[in-house]
Amino acid sequence: MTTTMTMAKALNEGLRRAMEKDPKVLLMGEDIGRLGGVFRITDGLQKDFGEDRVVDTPLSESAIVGTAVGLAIRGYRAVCEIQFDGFVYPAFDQIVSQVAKMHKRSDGAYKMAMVIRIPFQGGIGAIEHHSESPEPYFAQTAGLRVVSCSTPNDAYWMIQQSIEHDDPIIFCEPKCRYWEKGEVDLESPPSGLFDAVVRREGTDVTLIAYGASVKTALRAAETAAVEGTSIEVIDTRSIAPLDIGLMAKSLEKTGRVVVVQESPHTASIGSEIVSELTQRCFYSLKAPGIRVSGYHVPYPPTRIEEDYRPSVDRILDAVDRVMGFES
Amino acid sequence: MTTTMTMAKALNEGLRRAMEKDPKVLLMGEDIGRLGGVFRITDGLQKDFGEDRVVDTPLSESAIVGTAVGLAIRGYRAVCEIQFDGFVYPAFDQIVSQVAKMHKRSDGAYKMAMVIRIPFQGGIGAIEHHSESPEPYFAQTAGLRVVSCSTPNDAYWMIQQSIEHDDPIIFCEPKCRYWEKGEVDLESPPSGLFDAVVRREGTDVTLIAYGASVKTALRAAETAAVEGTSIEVIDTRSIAPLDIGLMAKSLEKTGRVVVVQESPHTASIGSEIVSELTQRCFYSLKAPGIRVSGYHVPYPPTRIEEDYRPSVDRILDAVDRVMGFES
Amino acid sequence: MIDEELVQLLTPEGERVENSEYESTLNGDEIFGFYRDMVIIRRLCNESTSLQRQGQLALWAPVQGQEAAQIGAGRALAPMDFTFPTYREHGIAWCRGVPPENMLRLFRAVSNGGWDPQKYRHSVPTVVLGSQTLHAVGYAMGIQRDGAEEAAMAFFGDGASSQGDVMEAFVWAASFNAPVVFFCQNNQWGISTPSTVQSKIPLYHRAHGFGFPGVRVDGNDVLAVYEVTKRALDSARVGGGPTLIEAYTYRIGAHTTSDDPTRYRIDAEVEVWKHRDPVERVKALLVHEYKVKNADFDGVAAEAETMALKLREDVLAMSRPDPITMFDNAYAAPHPLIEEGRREMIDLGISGGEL
Amino acid sequence: MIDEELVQLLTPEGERVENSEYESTLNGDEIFGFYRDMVIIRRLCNESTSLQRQGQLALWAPVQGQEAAQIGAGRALAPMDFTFPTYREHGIAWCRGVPPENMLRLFRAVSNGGWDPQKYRHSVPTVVLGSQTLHAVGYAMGIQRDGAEEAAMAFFGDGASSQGDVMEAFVWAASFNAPVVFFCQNNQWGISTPSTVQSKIPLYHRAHGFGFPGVRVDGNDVLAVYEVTKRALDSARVGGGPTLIEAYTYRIGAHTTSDDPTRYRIDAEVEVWKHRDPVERVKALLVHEYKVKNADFDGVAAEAETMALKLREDVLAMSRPDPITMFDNAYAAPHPLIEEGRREMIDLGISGGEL
Ligand SMILES: Cc1ncc(C[n+]2csc(CCOP(=O)(O)OP(=O)(O)O)c2C)c(N)n1
Ligand SMILES: Cc1ncc(C[n+]2csc(CCOP(=O)(O)OP(=O)(O)O)c2C)c(N)n1
Ligand SMILES: [Mg+2]
Ligand SMILES: [Mg+2]
Repeated sequence: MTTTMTMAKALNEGLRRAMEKDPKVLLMGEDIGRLGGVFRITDGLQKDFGEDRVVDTPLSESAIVGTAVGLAIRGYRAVCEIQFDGFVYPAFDQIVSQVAKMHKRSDGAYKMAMVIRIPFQGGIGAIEHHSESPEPYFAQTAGLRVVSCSTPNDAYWMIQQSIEHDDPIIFCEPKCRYWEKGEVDLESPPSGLFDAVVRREGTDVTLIAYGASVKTALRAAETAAVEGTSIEVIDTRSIAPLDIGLMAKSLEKTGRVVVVQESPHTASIGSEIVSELTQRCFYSLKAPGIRVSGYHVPYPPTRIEEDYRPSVDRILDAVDRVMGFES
Repeated sequence: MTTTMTMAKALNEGLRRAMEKDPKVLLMGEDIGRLGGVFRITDGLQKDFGEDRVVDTPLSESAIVGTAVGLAIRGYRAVCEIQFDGFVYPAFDQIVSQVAKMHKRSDGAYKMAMVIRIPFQGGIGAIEHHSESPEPYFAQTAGLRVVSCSTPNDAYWMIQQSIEHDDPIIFCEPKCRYWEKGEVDLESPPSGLFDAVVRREGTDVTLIAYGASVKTALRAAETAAVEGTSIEVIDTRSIAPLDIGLMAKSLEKTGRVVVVQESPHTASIGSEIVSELTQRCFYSLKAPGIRVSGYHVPYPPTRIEEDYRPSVDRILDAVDRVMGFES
Repeated sequence: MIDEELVQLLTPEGERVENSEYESTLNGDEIFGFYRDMVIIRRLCNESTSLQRQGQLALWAPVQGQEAAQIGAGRALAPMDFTFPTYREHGIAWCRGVPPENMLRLFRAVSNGGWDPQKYRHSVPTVVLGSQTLHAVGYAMGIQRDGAEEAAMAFFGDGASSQGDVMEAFVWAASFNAPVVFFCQNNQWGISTPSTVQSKIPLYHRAHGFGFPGVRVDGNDVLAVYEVTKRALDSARVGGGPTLIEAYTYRIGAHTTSDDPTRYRIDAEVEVWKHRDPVERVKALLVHEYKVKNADFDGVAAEAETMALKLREDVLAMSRPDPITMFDNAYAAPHPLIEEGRREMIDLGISGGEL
Repeated sequence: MIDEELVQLLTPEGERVENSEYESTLNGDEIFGFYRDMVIIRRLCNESTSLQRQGQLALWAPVQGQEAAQIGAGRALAPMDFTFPTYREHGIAWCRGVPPENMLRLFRAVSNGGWDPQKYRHSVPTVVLGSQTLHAVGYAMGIQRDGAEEAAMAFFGDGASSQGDVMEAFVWAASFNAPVVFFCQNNQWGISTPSTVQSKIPLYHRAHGFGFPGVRVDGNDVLAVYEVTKRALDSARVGGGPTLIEAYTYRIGAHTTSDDPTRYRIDAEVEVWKHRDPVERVKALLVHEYKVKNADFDGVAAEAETMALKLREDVLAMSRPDPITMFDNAYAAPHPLIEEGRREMIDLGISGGEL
């Protein structure tokens, strides 16, 4: 059975289903109760599951995550909403030194089952701190896993898979796609939580993206197709760990790779993908991998954000560069 | 005039000289006054410069950095000591959202001149949180600069250059080298703060490292030389920005690159260097770049840390792999 | 509104209240000046809301209901004091002399700041809740080192009071006896979260646990806010250390133009607070005690109207920045990735700028 | 040691003190049991210090001087309560039943934890100051949801009290009326930093500003600590909400074996506190009031000696872990980078382990 809904609604339904299935699942965050969250992802859930399971918290991110640790020790599975990407940093210490390391520290006695939901990336014309891409920080951190959905169907399934998973998961939601609609299959998940998928097949260039950039990548592929370049678009879905195997397979076919991301390129997911793929597919490479990234500046005022974020034009320029490399 | 001293002493002397030169320089941190810091880097400075310039603070890292921001606005240059790498995360929000972005946010009116000193990397047999490598997080962050010293001479000069610099600098000190001695030239700095240097010349492999790993890399190069492989060792010194030009020059000569770092490899400095070099030197590459890194686990109990940290053996294994790649 | 703890010098009806600790030192002209400030700020705020509704601003954070808190505090400042705002301190910015159009640059999304913080001694807008309180303490530590008779003042909300940074700022201010005043506008809401979620007891009590004075003032009473703030600043400037002021007030409007408060609070509550309007209260005093004429009030309204029109014009004239400006002020010193980015942008033809 | 605020049931000389609010409910056997606990903990602590000096431990954090605070608190706990320690709560761990050799695994650097926290209901050692206070609050929120009559208890030091996390834990505990007791051992030093740098007023006052009770107890008086803690826990378990207990005590030894306290504090201060020794105090009571014989004391000493020897043996027997164990428990579920690391380690011949 499939049905059409927005990504926001798909997340809402996914959360609802996870809460129905497991009474230990609870949601915590700022304004997630009566208001339903600033993006309405938790709309109606407090009404149906009560204030004990959909908890409007005091305004302290470190405590949202820190108490989730305690709840995990007690056997609960907290889904923490961080209101915007730029507000996750007060919780950074709890995430990096506690959430990521408590399973190890307890020699396996604790499971840090929790999901930290972060609406991330830009594209909504907001003010500062509302458009950031913190995923490289979490990907670098051993003990964490990081995933991102790019379609309503993935949103619906990946949030449930993440909640069921026993490791802590940073769940990155491309906020500028919240209101876009797509088909959701209510019966079975499209794939495993940590699997990348090919969103469009192609033969000339492997174009890798996640989150909001997937759609931009697909648009670029369409344009390129008109110009005669066949682009294979891969959605990493999981950011850490990376499903490098699938990417390598594609690259062995195309020989060229471009990675798209909104974060600056230094020590980024793109750097990781390019390094790994270079190592694995050295002899298949017709050109060096290129990253199309946000620039190395604080996220700019959003009147000019579309020139900061990787655009179709910038992606195509990179495609041209890998295609024309030999010459 | 040169003289021999430990890195700890060189830092102490560098701080002293910076404080003598500029009355706006002040030191802040936990236990840095009477105790002289847990590593004695600030030994004697409070006695000579007073409690207003060498400030023993309450135990709150976010406040150490947050107040440094206010002091910077008032024209002071705070040198913040974070007691150990693993304790910088409570200050992460202030560093990433305030320190890194205030110059921009103020349209240039504020200079965020400050140095955040972090004893980093492992090798001292400590307990958890005392051996980490947080530099990838800061390198990823636009608005920051990250440097690391590997010799007493660099320590002496780089700390002074950092304090004089107008951008905020994360100053990573390889704590396991604090007690090693070296020549310090008290008259002129060895090079610019953001310049990489070739520590040993070679022709077969470019081996890139920073901080504590530089010495390990040099040892590996010595061993390799005996076996007939000529390794060029580069000390990045600056971690962000990277002096990629110098590295590329070396790679064009050797055709092979190995990067050594203690952090896990995902979205790391090594990933960045390999990606950048692959792009710039594609046709010179005889083998893909390899990273020798800490493993993707929370820093282990230190009885086994030497098997976590890149060792001479692991570096040589990587060297063998890039040397033997063609076959 | 009988609250033993609350410092109040005017009833909601604009009648004088005896207070054993504070008395008003203001004359009629000064009070009229405050009235004018409040009217202008309210008018500019309303204009900004319309600008946002018309798609000219990305967002707006209304200050309605909090004018007395901000003007009372803002006017108590001395020129050399330095203020550290959140995103809603339009009244403070006004008192510091920040041109209204500068205040709107953030909300038009053409700048992450908007004014020269050093020139107006009013720091950049701070969106990450509570961060600025530590900046204020650090600045105050600088004042101490300079031996200056100045004070820093940090603004934050009831919601932000739950952030670790704010409480670390309390620890540090107390520890160093720093010349800083913490001014918490308890407007009773942090988006949809009632202030009772942050604290079950009045927030000003928090200061006592850190060893410095806390005062709750009627935040809709500009006379009281002024006196309480002035005393706290005076004390800070001469080595008296920090004070926490809780200005008990109410956010009449939405959290921001993106918010829909009907989802979480009842109209009746808003109505109650509309009857405690800070502007009407001081107007009543001016009418009864100082016999201010309608013509004078009209004059202020007209002035506010003109300023609102000018603000609208200024905002409409704020054009999209050249994208290449995103590289400006990312770093103070040259940086290779900045050069690289600029070059790429020019090569791509996105900016006509020059290297 | 006359301090109006301090709850005390025994003078430093071991004489009973009348207290209007608290009285001791313990009988002689129980008090002798506490004495035994304290003697054993002190002996094990000294053994650990020697083990460190002999190079057998990477580090040791002595508890000397704080035995009464920890045993009084630890013995007030019910079996189903759950405790959240720092790195110095050896006395609490002892009361929770953690085997002494487990406590030393962290310090021998063979584990980042050392015991099964679920089994002993005593969480992992926490080194990042203050983090565990939030874990305790979260755990307590879980207790509430389970409708259980249990409590969580968080330990932290005077130094850690300045961390934002601790104060956020106060906010949350108050907001949710969580069944948690915050137990602050004010041993007057945070490494070299005197507690007066963290707060100029007694730390227990801090709770009042957050809206819950704070109590200062003589941390060297095991009877008082027990009663104060017991009441706080009892109250928490039945919906009475959080309490902050400040156990006023003293760190007789160095911060850790890496520390040199002669650099920052004077011997005279230490001497004063040696005269307030918590073990001697309760021993005096046992001698005078309960006529406990020397032979019984000697029995405890002998028992402690045996345990110290056993501890030494156990520690020496803790061998270096196989390096491949670093990959265990990094993740609960399979992870490609873990597999990759294991494989590399085996290929390199570093570990004889198997995939
Ligand atoms: C660290 C952080 N978390 C979350 C947010 C999102 N946010 C913006 S304003 C706000 C409510 C703040 O309430 P309060 O402090 O009372 O100030 P007010 O808006 O009422 O003036 C929230 C949660 C933020 N800006 N920063
Ligand atoms: C966040 C953090 N910052 C710094 C440290 C380093 N450090 C370890 S113990 C300590 C002093 C703690 O003092 P206190 O809380 O009083 O506990 P005590 O050691 O006296 O038991 C410091 C600064 C740390 N562990 N965590
Ligand atoms: Mg508010
Ligand atoms: Mg202490």
